Amino acid sequence: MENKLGPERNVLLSLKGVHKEFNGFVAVNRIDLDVYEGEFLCFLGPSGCGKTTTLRMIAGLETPTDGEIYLKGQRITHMPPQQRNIGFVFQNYALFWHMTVYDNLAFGLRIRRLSPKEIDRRIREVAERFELTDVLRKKATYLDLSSMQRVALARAILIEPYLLLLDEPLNNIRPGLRELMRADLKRMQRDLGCTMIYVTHDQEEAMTLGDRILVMNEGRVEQIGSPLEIYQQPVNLFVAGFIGRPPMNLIPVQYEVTAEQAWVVWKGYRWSVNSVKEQVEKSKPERGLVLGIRPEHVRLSPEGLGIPALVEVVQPLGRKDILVLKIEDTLLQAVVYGGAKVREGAIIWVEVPLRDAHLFSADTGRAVAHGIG
Amino acid sequence: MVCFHGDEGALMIKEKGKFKRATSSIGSIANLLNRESVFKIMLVTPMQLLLSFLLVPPFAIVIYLALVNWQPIFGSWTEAPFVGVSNFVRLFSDRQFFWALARTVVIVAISVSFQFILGMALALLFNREFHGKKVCVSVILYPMMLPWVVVGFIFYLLFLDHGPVNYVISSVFGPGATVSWFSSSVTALVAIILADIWQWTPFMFLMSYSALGAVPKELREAAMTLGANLWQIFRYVTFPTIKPVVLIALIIRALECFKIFDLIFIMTRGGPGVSTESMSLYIYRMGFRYGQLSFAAAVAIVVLVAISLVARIGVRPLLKEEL
Amino acid sequence: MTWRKWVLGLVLAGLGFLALADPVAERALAGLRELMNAGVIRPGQTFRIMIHSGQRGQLAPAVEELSRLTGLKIELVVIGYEADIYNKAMHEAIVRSGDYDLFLTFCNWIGDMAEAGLIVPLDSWIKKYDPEIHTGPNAYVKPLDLFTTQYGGHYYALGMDNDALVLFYRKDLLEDPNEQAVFEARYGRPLRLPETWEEFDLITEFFDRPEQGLRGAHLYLTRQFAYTSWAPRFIAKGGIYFDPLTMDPRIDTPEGVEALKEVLALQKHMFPETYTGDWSAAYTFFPEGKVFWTIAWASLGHWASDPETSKIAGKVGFAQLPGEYHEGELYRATPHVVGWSLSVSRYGKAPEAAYLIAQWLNSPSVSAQCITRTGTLDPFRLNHFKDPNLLAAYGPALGPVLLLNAEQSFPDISLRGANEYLDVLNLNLNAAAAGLLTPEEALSQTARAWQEITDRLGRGRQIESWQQEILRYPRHIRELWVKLGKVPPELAGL
Amino acid sequence: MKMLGSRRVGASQVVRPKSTIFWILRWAAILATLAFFSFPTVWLLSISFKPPIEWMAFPPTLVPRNPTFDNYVVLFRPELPKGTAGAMLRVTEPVTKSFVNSFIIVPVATFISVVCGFLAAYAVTRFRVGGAFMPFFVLTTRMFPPAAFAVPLLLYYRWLRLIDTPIGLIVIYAGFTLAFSLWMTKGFIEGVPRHVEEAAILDGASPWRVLFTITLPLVKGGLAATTLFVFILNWTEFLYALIFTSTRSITVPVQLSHYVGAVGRFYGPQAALGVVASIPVVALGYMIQKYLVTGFSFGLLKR
Repeated sequence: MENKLGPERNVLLSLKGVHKEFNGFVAVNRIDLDVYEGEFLCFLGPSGCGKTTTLRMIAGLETPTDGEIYLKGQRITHMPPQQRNIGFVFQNYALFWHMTVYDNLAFGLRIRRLSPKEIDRRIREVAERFELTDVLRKKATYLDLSSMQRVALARAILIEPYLLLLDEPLNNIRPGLRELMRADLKRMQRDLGCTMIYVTHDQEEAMTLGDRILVMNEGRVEQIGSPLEIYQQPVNLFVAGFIGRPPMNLIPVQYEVTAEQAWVVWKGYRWSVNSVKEQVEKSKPERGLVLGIRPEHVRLSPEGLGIPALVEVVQPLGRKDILVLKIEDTLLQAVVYGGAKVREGAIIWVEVPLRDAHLFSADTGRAVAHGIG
Repeated sequence: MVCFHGDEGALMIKEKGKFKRATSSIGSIANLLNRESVFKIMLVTPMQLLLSFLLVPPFAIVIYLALVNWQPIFGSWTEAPFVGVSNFVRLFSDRQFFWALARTVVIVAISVSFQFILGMALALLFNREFHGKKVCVSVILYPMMLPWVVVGFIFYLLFLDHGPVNYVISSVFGPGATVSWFSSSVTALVAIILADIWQWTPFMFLMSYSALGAVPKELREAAMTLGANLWQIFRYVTFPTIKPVVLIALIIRALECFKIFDLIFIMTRGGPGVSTESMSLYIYRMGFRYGQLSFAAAVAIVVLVAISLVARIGVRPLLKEEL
Repeated sequence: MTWRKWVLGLVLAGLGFLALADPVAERALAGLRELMNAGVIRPGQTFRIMIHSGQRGQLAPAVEELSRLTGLKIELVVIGYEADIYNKAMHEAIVRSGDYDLFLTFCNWIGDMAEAGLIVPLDSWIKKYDPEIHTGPNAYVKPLDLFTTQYGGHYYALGMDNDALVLFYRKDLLEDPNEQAVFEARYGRPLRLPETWEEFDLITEFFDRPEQGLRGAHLYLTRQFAYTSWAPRFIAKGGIYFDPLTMDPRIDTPEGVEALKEVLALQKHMFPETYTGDWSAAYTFFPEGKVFWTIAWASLGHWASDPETSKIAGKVGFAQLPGEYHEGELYRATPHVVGWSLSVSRYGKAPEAAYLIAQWLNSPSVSAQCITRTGTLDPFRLNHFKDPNLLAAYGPALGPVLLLNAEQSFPDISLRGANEYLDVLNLNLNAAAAGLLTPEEALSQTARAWQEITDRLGRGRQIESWQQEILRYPRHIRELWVKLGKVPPELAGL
Repeated sequence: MKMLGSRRVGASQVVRPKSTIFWILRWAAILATLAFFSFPTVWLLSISFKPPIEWMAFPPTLVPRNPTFDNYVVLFRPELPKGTAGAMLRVTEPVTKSFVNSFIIVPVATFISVVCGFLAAYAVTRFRVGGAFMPFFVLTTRMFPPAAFAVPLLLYYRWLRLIDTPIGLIVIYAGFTLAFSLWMTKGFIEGVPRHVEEAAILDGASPWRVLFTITLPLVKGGLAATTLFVFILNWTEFLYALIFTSTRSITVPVQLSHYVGAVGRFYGPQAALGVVASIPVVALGYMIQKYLVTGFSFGLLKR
């Protein structure tokens, strides 16, 4: 992967061919990755895709079966987690529940044999920032979840880690509070300027938080890039289908070449793909192509223009409606402004603007072209 | 808010309105049952009934017996002469009593601490997956499931002068190295304590192991990422987390071990002489073999008071934060 | 009278006729029949006998037979450890449940049981039904007739057992001419069965060959039975447990100390199991051929002579225990260790019927049959020693020796508090065997404890009991005591 | 910082000396433990298959020279032909009766004990009923030496006519193990975070409902361990069983003591009965095994 944030930033962590198997099951499949200082990287993927395992290998809680991990240029593949100085915030926070909040926060510092005075100073400072001052003397079990999360974060930050790893820390928190805490986290990361890797299966979270997003599936890295890149230029069908709500419409199409003209053909409709002919030709289009169009890019057109479609379902979301359209036997989703006043059972006409469409190889699933014409 | 944490951390239910609303349709009996004061009482009632039924009258009889002078050969127990504290006076001038007490304390101290250390070490050893773990656990737990009588005679046979232990010793170190285990107080106690450790380490193991299983591995991992080494993780994270369970296991073992009877009875009968006699054996000898039931009652009361004092002074502070 | 009782009476009469050969059993059955007719007991009524597990095999068939004969339901309640029988019996004295009708216990416990009010005197019934204890061809071996039945001048039990110890030795070795020649050359005297304990000790030393896996002897010095090795020497030396007039202990005398020193000196020729093991050690080592000789109960004879359980079957000899010479006369004293006897519970529903059941079991013919089966009861009546089946079970050689030993046997302490007196003695002797106490200390500590017990239980009554007990010792021992001035002649019953 | 491990990137097996040593040490420890805990057990099994002459034979043999099933057969058929251990023993009745008694008395007593103990433990932990004094008071019941308590209890039981009845023993067993039921379950209940219960109370559940549908499932592993332990204590108890039974309700340990015969202790049948007697406990342990270890690891911090 190339460095989209520019070569001027230092590589903090790099994974080289990191591979992990559990009794023959490949959890993480030869990952290469560079993480830059100060960035907020999100690991995004469905559950079981290996993102947590990767995180745990970085922290040293798992040992890779193969490959190497470097932190600040030092190989740490087999270094015990105690020596790595990497902070880790667990999904369930893993607070020491027999201890007070204060003792929880002081834990790492005491291990590092700081003077009690210094420990106290640092804790006060961090507690202030995290609004934990009032609960310092409480036992960890008696906290509410939001405080628990903050304690876990504060505890990890107090050891001044090179890198902070967060494993779905907002998973347990009810919606609403979740958005607030997400914003908190982002602000905090910016203030502290620390490097974070954040694991989530929630794409909205990843999109809002991450400077970059790493999309994982079945142990493999599918794509790394900024949220916008991932959204606009998904590298393959998986990323295309995974990112975006509602998901991208994926339509199998034929490729035809007639007299210098290249077309994709679907149910008698044809679109010219001359502008990307070169790319298309490279991808062995005779095995088929897939046309991808995000629902939000499907546009209503005046009656008689475009493709006629039957409105199966209308899901009103207020300002927007999600329409499920049926074109012959194919379902297509579209997002339209609520003002459109479409009724279920009606026939409407839609347009697929090629400029926002993506073409994928049906054979390999790889992206062939983004934005045609 | 209907509930909050009381000063001592107990869950308190302040208003009853909540319950009332939830159950008003069921009727007033359910309502009554659900009232906190009634609920609390009903929880402890079965235990109170059982214990009062079983213990109060016999305990009164024990106190009565300790204050009179009665042996079955003197006739009816209800007509025994009142002697005040003379049974207690006699007890405090009995060297054998104090020796038995001291010996029992030593047995408890050695045996239980070994059980604790071994059981804990084993629990830590087994607190990760490996092949054949289930079988190993079953093997370790088995001794606990045997009747004491059986454990007693296995170890008696093992430690006989011509038993397997001496056989192994003589084949490894030569015939001169064998030990006549039951011939002296110290070696006989070693055999007895070994038997007790063998039988009851499994209990400490089971308790620590179950408790360890309840500690989420993230706690240890969190400590790891914070820089704690293995010992620090155990000392500051794992052990404090399982401490309530382990402490209770320790107390239970100590109490049971204090009453150690069967093993000694079968292995040495307190011999040679009275040199391996535990408190229970002493009471048994006085009360059962010699029929001095009044004296035995006095001994039992003194022992009970002594242990209670130890428990109040020594154990309560330990448990303070758990209570 | 209902027809049922008639039929039952007829059956009992018929069976009684068959048993006529044994008038004791016949009288017992007749008595039961009478009680049934009188309505004191009824058919199907349950009677329970508390026994030790070692006797179930011996008694179960007899009890079944009696149930069949009488229509009563007679059950055996088995207790595993001997010591527990004392506890359970004494608990019955406390709770008076009436669950038991008869107790088969150690005969030296009857003092405690009688004093606790648990068992009833049998004098009138013995007079009425005559179990032939003292006289006749089927009488008890003397002095068993006295000390297995009496306490405090009354009959309290019917003895069921003879636990006079026997000396078991390796006949093949003792009669080996080579061994005899070597022995004579070394000690200047012939190798033969010992008359005195001194000879016994020499022979023990002679045959102690650890390098060949053979130890000289196995004598009990265990926590429970240590006194059985010390007491025969002590008594044969003329020792007596208590002063007959003051009840002061007389065990820490020169005889006592000397006897203990002799026993302890033998320890170097014995396995340590003598004091660390339990009583089954002798039953292991001797049949395995690991010790030259041992002193134990008659049942070891069975065990050692049976090829199934013994490696030395056919090589076992039986002998009297040695003694001591006093003025040219040999005095042998054999300890009668424990010994089981039947006593009648005061709290049973029908004590007289229970007594009759006991008498039936105790009768010459029935007891002979019981003893023929394997168990802890051994022959105690004169007729037993002539019973061909019984002698066949014991082997022809053991019977006569057992009889001789029984005739010289002396009882365990059987005062009230006997259990305590003996246990204190045992634990101190055991401690001496382990080297925890010197012989002098062991005996003087025992003496002190005995004084305390006597004072606690009432010295006056204990003196009285002890004087009665002296009369139950065999005649030759009483004569020895008088000769040595230990007992005034008028108290020795001579 | 020290770097461990091989330089070969891409090797599938990375050699780690430190881990190997740990691995060896761990397995050495496990094997030593197994040896220590299994040897007496193996010896017990070995004796149970030995004929009488080998019970105490020297040199001892681990594998019986003439293995026999007599010791097991004699448990169920005491009258055996001559030449067998059974013929020498002939002192017992079949073990079936005592097993039936134990199977009635022990589970009932264990159930009562654990239920009473659990309820009381809940009251003590959550409501502090009886203050800090009460659990200690209950614990004192366990401090009393049975040898001193048996006779007074006997006097009392005689008055109640409970001697030699299953109910009598059930009450004794339930009562004297109650302290353990209370204390053990108390430890486990304390491990349940209170907010779990709070949530249910806020949802309007009655206290009984909270107890049985929230707390109980969370501590079922602890209850399983407690039940097993109490069951074992009751199953193996000897002194009270001996004193409070005579014919009708003897239990297995009392039966065990009956294998003392005319010529000493019958170690073979005792060992065999020991093995047989442990089967119900092992079976119980097996049945509740999955609760035992993982049962109360409900993820104390998870919701």
